[in-house]
Amino acid sequence: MEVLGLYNYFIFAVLLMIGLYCVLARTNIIKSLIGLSIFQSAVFLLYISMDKIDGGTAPIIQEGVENQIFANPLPQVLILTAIVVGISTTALALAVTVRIKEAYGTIEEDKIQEMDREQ
Amino acid sequence: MELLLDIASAVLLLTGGFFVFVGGFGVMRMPEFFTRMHAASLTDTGGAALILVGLMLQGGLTLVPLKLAAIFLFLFLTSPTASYALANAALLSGVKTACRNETGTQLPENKPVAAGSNLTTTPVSKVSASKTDTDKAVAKKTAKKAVARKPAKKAVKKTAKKAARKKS
Amino acid sequence: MEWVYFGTSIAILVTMVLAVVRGLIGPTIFDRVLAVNMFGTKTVLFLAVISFLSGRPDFLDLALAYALINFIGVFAVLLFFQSRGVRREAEAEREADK
Amino acid sequence: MMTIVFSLFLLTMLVIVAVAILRTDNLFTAVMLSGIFSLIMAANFFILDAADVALTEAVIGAGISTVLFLGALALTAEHDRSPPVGSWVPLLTPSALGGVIIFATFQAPRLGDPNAIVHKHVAPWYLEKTPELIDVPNVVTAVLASFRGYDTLGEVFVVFIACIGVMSLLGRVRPLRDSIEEGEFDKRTDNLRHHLLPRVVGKMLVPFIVLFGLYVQFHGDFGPGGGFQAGALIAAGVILYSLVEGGPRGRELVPEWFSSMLVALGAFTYTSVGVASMAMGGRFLDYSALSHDPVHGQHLGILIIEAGVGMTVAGVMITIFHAFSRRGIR
Repeated sequence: MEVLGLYNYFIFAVLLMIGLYCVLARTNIIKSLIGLSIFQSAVFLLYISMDKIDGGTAPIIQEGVENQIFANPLPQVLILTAIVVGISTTALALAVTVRIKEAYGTIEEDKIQEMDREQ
Repeated sequence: MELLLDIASAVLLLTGGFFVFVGGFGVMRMPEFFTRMHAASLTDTGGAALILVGLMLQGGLTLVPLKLAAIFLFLFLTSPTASYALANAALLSGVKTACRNETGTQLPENKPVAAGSNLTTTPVSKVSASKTDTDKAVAKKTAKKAVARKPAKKAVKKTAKKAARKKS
Repeated sequence: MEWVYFGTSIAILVTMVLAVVRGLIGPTIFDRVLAVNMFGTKTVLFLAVISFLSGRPDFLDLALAYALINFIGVFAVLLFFQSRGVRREAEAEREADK
Repeated sequence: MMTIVFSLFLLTMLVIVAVAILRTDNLFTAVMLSGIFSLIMAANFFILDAADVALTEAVIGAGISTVLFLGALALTAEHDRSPPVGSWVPLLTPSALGGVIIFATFQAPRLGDPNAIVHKHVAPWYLEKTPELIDVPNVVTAVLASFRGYDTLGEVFVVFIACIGVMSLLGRVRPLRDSIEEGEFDKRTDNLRHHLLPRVVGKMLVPFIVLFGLYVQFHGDFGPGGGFQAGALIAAGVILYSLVEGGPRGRELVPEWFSSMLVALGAFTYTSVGVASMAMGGRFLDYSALSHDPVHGQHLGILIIEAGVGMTVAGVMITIFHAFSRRGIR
C-alpha cells in the first residue's frame, strides 16, 4: 500500500524523463515540442498529486455540509494558470517553427545546422 | 419508490457499461477501419444514452438531471457528426474497405464529398493486410475473379502478395 | 449504489484501455483519430459517473464542456486531409521552381 | 482506495501513450496520441480532486491544442525525419536523472497523506479565511483572483506577450488573395461548407459553446470555472466556426482588430482594477478598498478581474488561431 501511494511520483519521474529524452534525442522541432509538453504535463501531475488529501473533495465549499475536508487549493491555482500559459508559449514555439520552415525548407535541427555551416 | 429508482438506474448503468465495453471490444476486434468505426459510433450513442439516463434517475429534483440531459443532447449531436467527419477524412485519403468483395456485390466506388479535385491517396496496403487464413483465401479468390476493373485487380493482387509475404 | 457506479466506471475504464490499444496499434492514422474520438466520449461518461461516485454531482460542468468541444479536433482532422492535396501540389511547385 | 485503483489504470495508460508518442515518427500520429494523453491527464486531475484544473486541461487539450498542432503541421511537415540515435548519451542522461528522482520520491509523503508538509502551511489559512474574508464558495477562484492576484496578473501578461510574439512572427504576411467571391467559397478546401452535417451541427453548437463559456465565466465563484477556462471555451467556439466556414469567414465574425484589442483590453482591465484600488486608499490589487464593505469590494474586484482574464485568454487564443490559419491560405 505504501508503495502504491508513491505511484504518482514514479509516473512523474518516468514521464519527465520521456519528455526530456524526446527533446534530446529527436532532431525534429515539432517532435521536440511535443516532448516538451509531455515534460510540462509531468510537472503538472506532480503538483496536482500533492494537493490530494484522503477523504477530501475539491475545494469548493458546499452550503449546509459541515466538516468537509478540502484538497489543497494552492497547487491547483498554480497549475491552472500554468496550463494556459503552457499552450500560449507552445503556440509561440510553433510560430517560430513555421518561420524556420519558411526560411530553411526543413524543420530538422541537424539539416538546419548544416545549412548554417555552409553559409 | 426510492428502491425502485435505485434498481432502475442500476440496471440502466450496468447495461450501459456493458454496451460501452462491447463497443470497445468491437473497436479492438473488427477487421478494418470502417467496421471499427461502426462499432465505435453505435455504442457511443447507445451506451452513453443508457448511462446518462441511469444517472439522471439518481439526480433528484435539482439542476443535475438538466445538465445530464444537456450532455446527452450534445453527445447525440456531436458523436455522429464526428463519425461523419472522420469517415469522410478517411475516404478522402483513400482508405478502402477490405470487406466489400466478400459478399460478391460490388459497392460503388468510394466517393467522398470533395471540394477540390485533389484526392491524394496514401498506400492502403496496410489497411487490408489481413492476417487470418480465411481472409487471405478470400483475397486470392477475388484477385482471380476481379477482371472487370483493372486497377482494383492490381490493388487486390498486391494485397494478396503482401499477405502471402507476411505469412512466410 | 456505490458499487454500481464503481462497476460502471471500471467498464468505462476498460473500454478506455481498449481504445488506447487501438490508438497505439493503428494501423492507419484514422484508427488513431477514431481512438481519440472514442476516448473523448468515454471520458465524458467517466467524468459523469465519477462525479456521482465522489458525491459531488455539481461537477458535471466538466463533462458538459467535453461533450461540447470534443469533436472540434475531428473537424480539424477533416480539414487537414481535405487541404493536403493542395498543399502537396504547392510543395511540388516550389520544388520545381528551385 | 478507489482513487488508487483509478490512478493505477490512468497513470499506466499515460506512460504507455507517452512511450508511443516518443517512438512514432509520424507527427500526425504523435499529435493524435497527445490528444489522448491530455484526455487521460484531465481525467486524472479530476480524480485527484482538482476540478478547476481538469476543466482547464479539458478545454485546452480537447479544443485548442490539437487544432493548433494540426495547423502547424499543415504549414511544416508531417514526418519526423530524425536520424536514428547513434549515441547513448541522450538515453543515459534521462535514465540517470530519472533514477535519482525515483530514489528521492521514497522520502516523499504518500498520496493523500494528511500530514504532508504541503497541507500544513499556507493552504489551511486560505481554506479557513476564504469564507470570512472573501465569501465565495470556490476557494480556488478566491486564491487565484484575490490572495494571489499578483501572480495571476503576471500570468496574464505572459499570455499577452506570447500573443504579441505570435502576431509579430506570423501576422505580417498578407494573404495573396484578400477578397474571395461568394460563390468561390464552396470550391475552396480550407472550409467545411460543402459538408452538410458538420456545417449544420457545427454552426448550431457555436452559440451553445459561447453560452456555456459565459456560464463558466460568471459561475466561476460558485463552481469549477473562471476566466481562464471561459476564455478558452469561447475561443473554442470561434475556432469551431472558423473551421466550418473557413478562415476568412471566421475573421469576419471576429475581426483581427477586435481579438487583438480584446487581448489588450483584458490586461488593461486587470491592471486598472489594481490602480483603482490604490486610488481608493488600499494597496495594489487590494479589492477590499473598492467598496465600503470589504467583502463586497472583494466580490466586485474578483468579478472584474475574472472578466479581464477571460477577455485576454479568449483574445489570445483567437488571435493565435487566426495567425496560423491566415498563414495557410497563401
